Amino acid sequence: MREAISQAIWEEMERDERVFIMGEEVGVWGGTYAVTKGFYDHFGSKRVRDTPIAEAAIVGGGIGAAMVGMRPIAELMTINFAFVAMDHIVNQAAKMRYMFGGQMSVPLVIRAVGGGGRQLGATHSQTPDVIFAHFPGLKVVAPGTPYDAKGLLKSAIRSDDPVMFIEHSTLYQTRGEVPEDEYTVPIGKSKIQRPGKDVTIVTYSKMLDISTKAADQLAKEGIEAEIVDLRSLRPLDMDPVLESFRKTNRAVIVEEGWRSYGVGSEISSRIYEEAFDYVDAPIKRVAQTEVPLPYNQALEQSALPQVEDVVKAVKEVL
Amino acid sequence: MREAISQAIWEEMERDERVFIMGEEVGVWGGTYAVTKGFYDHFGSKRVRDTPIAEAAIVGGGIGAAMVGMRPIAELMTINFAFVAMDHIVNQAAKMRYMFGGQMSVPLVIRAVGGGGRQLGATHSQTPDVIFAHFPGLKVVAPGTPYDAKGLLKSAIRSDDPVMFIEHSTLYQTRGEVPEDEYTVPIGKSKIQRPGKDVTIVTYSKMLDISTKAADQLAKEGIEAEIVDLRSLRPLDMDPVLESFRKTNRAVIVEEGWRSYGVGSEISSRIYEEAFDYVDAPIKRVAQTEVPLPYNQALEQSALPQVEDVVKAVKEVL
Amino acid sequence: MPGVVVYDKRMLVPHSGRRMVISALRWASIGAGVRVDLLLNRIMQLFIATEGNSEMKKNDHLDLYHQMVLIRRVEERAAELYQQGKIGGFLHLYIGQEAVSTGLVAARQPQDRMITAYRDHGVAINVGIPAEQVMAELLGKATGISKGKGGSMHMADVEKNFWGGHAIVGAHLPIAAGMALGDQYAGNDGVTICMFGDGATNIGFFHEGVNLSKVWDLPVLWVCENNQYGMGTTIDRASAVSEIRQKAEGYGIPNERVDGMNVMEVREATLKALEFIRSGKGPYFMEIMTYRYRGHSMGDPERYRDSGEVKKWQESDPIGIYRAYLTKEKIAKEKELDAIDESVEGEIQTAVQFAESSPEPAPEELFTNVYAE
Amino acid sequence: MPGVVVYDKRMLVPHSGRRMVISALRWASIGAGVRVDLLLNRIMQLFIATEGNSEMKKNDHLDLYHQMVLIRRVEERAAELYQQGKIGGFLHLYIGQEAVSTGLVAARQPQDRMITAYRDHGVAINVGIPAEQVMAELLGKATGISKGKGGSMHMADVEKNFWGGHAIVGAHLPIAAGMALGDQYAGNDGVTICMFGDGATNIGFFHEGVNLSKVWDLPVLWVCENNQYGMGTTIDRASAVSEIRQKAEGYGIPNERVDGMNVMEVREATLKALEFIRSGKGPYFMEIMTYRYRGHSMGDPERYRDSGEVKKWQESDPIGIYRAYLTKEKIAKEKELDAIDESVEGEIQTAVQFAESSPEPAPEELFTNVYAE
Ligand SMILES: Cc1ncc(C[n+]2csc(CCOP(=O)(O)OP(=O)(O)O)c2C)c(N)n1
Ligand SMILES: Cc1ncc(C[n+]2csc(CCOP(=O)(O)OP(=O)(O)O)c2C)c(N)n1
Ligand SMILES: [Mg+2]
Ligand SMILES: [Mg+2]
Repeated sequence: MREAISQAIWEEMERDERVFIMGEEVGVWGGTYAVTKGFYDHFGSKRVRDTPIAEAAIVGGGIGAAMVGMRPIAELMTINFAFVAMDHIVNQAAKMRYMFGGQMSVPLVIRAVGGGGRQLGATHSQTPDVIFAHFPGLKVVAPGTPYDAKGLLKSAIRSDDPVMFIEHSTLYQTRGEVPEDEYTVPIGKSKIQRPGKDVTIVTYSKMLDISTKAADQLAKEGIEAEIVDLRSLRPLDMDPVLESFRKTNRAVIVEEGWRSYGVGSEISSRIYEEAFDYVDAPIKRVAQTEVPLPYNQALEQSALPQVEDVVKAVKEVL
Repeated sequence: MREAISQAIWEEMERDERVFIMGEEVGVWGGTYAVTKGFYDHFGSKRVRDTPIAEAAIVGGGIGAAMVGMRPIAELMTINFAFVAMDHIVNQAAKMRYMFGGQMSVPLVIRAVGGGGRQLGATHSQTPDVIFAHFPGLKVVAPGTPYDAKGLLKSAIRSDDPVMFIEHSTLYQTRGEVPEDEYTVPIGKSKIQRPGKDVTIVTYSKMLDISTKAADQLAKEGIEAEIVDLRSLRPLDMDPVLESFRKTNRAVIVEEGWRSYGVGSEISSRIYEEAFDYVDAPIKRVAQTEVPLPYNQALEQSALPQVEDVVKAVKEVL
Repeated sequence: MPGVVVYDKRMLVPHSGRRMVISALRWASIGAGVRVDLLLNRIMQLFIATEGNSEMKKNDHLDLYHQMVLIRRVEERAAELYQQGKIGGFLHLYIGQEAVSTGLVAARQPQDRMITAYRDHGVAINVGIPAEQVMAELLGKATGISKGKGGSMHMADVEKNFWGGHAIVGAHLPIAAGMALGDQYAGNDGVTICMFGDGATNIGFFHEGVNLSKVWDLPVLWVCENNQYGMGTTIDRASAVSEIRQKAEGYGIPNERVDGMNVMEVREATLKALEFIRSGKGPYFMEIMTYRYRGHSMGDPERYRDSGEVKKWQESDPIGIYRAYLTKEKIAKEKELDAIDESVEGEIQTAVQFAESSPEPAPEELFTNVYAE
Repeated sequence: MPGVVVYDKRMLVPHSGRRMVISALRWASIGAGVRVDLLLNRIMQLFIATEGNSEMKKNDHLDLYHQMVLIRRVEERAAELYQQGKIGGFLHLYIGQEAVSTGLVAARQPQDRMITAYRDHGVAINVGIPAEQVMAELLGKATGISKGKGGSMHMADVEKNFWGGHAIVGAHLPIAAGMALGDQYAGNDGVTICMFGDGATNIGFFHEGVNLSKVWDLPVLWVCENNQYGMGTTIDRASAVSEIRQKAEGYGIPNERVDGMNVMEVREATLKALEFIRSGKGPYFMEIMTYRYRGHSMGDPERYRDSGEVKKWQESDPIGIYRAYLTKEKIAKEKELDAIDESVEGEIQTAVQFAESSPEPAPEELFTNVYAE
């Protein structure tokens, strides 16, 4: 997926001079996750901008440049540092157009790497995607496949609205088909990533991978899980979810973040609201244990949703 | 409710020298919502501390003082400014104890005034309570009556954990019984504020008031609504909710914040998970229209949940 | 570069006596339902090139005087409307500080962007937003400059290169740096003029924005309006240094203190600062000393100062000082200035009438402008 | 004042040759399952009063030397363990910077609190956390100083007045100001010594914390460890001023630059700074020049510098400089120092053994320490 994201940025920078990237270590270092490796040499320091460690300036600066017509990509080294720029993300970028009666646009992409599982400790391992998805005015995207990552990132860069683009650090190694030819994937469209008829698994980002493995395992036992990948959390597209659910009548929602007030609660509520008559069993949520993530590997893994947790939840709803 | 909150702080400051309050305009001005009126003259500038406009320093400073044994109350002039101190609230205060294996405590109260309806525009009218409730390690409290406000705030000040104490600006005028004698209200306990048998309304803070008015109106039509006040969003106590629901089999959840990824989705999901067999009709959520709040009064009010919205939702679930 | 908004020099902001000439046209156009701002821009182009910027003609002076009086009267009227409950939310008056924004805007070129905090009526008037649209915004009407969605704290007119009115203290500083970055990146020669209060210099956003501007040598003019209070807190109780200018030293940014009660001094200092920045030397920092006569916002108990202090400052009232200067230097006669005072009364009346009779935003407006599409 | 943690002078941190004397006891106590820290505190009290702080005896010097060598060897070993996959997450090595934390801690009184960023192994060793507990924390074991929950970035020992190890850049600065506020409020005479990197001086937290410290004249010693890079970014590419000390001017805080490769200079400067602060004059700011030999963390491609630069700095290695000083001044003989080097090897081996054979945290530990109750 790393390469897909890298390509998307590269191609958009080639296509449109107004696109540039700024953030900590995106330049000389080549990106701490190597996403912008080679960019500095090719595009130069004007378009690949190393910044001070100042997240409010990174996002705020991106907002300002976007307001006057540029198309900046502001990279937050990890999504955990988004809290440092929280006001700029949720109060400034998200509300600028509305507050001034439509006079301003903020065509800004905020890229941020999230997720746990790398023993980085409580402050550096979060999956707080839901927090950002709560705010109208923002778009929140979190791809689960290289194909979607590239196509969605291109759409994000071309969007006239601020987009929070969330990558998962343990997905960078993921491989998958990415066409040679130019394509985009629309923001705000969920997608059935794997067809099935017995149960609907609703998920996104890294948990698509976990859910797919769970589905493989279930398939061996003759259970066919259909997997819906949300891909965008805002705008949230429930159509494929509901369509699938009306067929399977059972659902498990899998997310990496904490359970309470998480993504799963919204999806679950909506299914009940919009497909009440199709519910054959209580919908289950699989999510992170509600503790700050510890450093110790075994403890950390025990808090994160695993393949077996998904398998177990599916069996419980059947 | 203003007086109840004021009393709680005053009494705790009298009781325990380690308690002090700091924030913008809490001193000479007497608090922008007049909560600390008279405090500066009585307690002096050491214990009633005006701060620079620097929310990270207010919360961060509070954390530090709390870590070394004080019991600070850090006042954020409004909860909208909590985003400026977001990292300190969710990454520092909430995780300090855990990260160091229990070596540190953060007995800090962060008081913040929230809520819309006063034409303050998009950045100043938010009810983002759910955002904070998502983080384990924090306690999040939002009272709906003067009695609870006083009792809960006392518990918060005495708590060894960081507490986000959310007040609603349009509730300050609310009147209600507050006993002369010392009392506390435990954090993490929901409560049936109004008994009824036909439907369960789950709500908290300002929306308790709206829901009560709706219940009054429904009562005239012979519909008896039971109102459960969450009072705390974390820890979240579902027992009274479930108990009520098992009796009424119908529920409406009323919150002031935006609907998607809001408080209502969590409550709704949990009811389905834990009382599935008791559900007679799809649970309804009443919440804020998903737009940044506008300045214009009529528009703003049209986005906020009103008594009629609750009445209508109740009738739909019956 | 496709789609980059490059400001045309001819889109000059109203900047001299022509303001009064065109006001009739403006009112007519409103009646006729024409897009005011577009029409205005056309008209203004006619005035172009006949006027310089650094040399002031009599009409320019009269225009500045007119702006300052207009700001004050708009605000005095707004205070009344607030008391009557016709304006809601927060209302932060600029009265006493008029010379600051007036001097700044008088010195800028049309390609120079303005951005400020919530105390924004001054800039709004200075850049040429018609009093009607300001008043309508205060009343939350559909005809307001922000369609009634922004209110007092969120006035902006992008066509006039005025980027708001921002309500979160200090948050617009990194944004201003970003706007300057945009200009630098696109090769425009505009400067972003960013105004903020003394209290705002203590928040982290100030630090991050100002630091970035120097690291990248961005074309920003940082303007601290030092009115000596952040709400009820005096500088020395909130800031490590009482001379705000000194903070700029910590970023190696050239800086100076300016008398903000004297519009000519503000204008002069700004002209020099803009020249410095435009020559590619990076950001510049001005601390402009001023004072607000009214409370921080409506409903300020003002326990933090006595009326004597306010009175003392009112003795060096910016409008009074300018008036004295204009007559002493024989630039204008008393009665010419009186005539302007009077004409402003008419403008205010028209503006209030316009605002009060304007429609509320349509209910569907709640849903527009959340996203581009 | 009930419950206020007031540090007793007798809770003196290991500060001289006694460290070695008690190390045997420490190991024994671990084997016996005794609470190490409590036992240690008891023992340390026996050493009290016989030693001053500002005059250094031979044993004090040997202890400092021992600390510096121990830090380096612990980290070199940690790097190996990281390569072997036994340590996970981020590992930021302090190698090259040992003189800074060693000099600071050597100058502090027990009531002076230490707080630093994620590059925290130096302080951990200096304040006297046994190498075993440091190593065990790196391996995420139950016997680690943070019970395996914190890892490399989150070492702390509150009993020893060391408050961590903080991973969000700059976030601990306002917290440090708050700790100092707590001491000022409670009337304690402790100073909070807050360390942070050059890169951290560009974030808003720095500004808010430092400003507050001056406004309230808090007893904080701000210590910028200027190792000239924030990850791969040189100061001049991230900071408006290259001499970090200059930033303190913007807050009116007295400040100085110190050679961070020389432990004696760091100690001397710190002693003076602490005296200044303790006398009630408010905060003080030190910029300590240093250099990290290793990458920012493990897995740093180091494209931003060449090996020549590293080599140049290694010529003024802090351990080498101190060694030369000790022998030249005839404080210690080469072979005494060699003996310490050798003893450290033993300590390291014991520490690694201890860490490797320690148990993983029990699964239930996932749920403890979220809340007090
Ligand atoms: C981040 C944030 N904190 C607090 C406030 C509340 N507030 C609004 S204006 C103000 C005082 C600002 O003072 P100053 O910067 O000096 O500007 P002035 O009002 O004097 O023009 C405060 C504290 C806010 N709007 N934003
Ligand atoms: C708020 C925040 N932004 C970014 C990071 C990622 N990060 C960790 S260390 C570091 C560099 C810090 O440099 P400096 O302060 O000079 O300390 P040094 O590593 O040199 O000791 C960065 C950018 C972080 N941990 N926190
Ligand atoms: Mg001010
Ligand atoms: Mg550094």
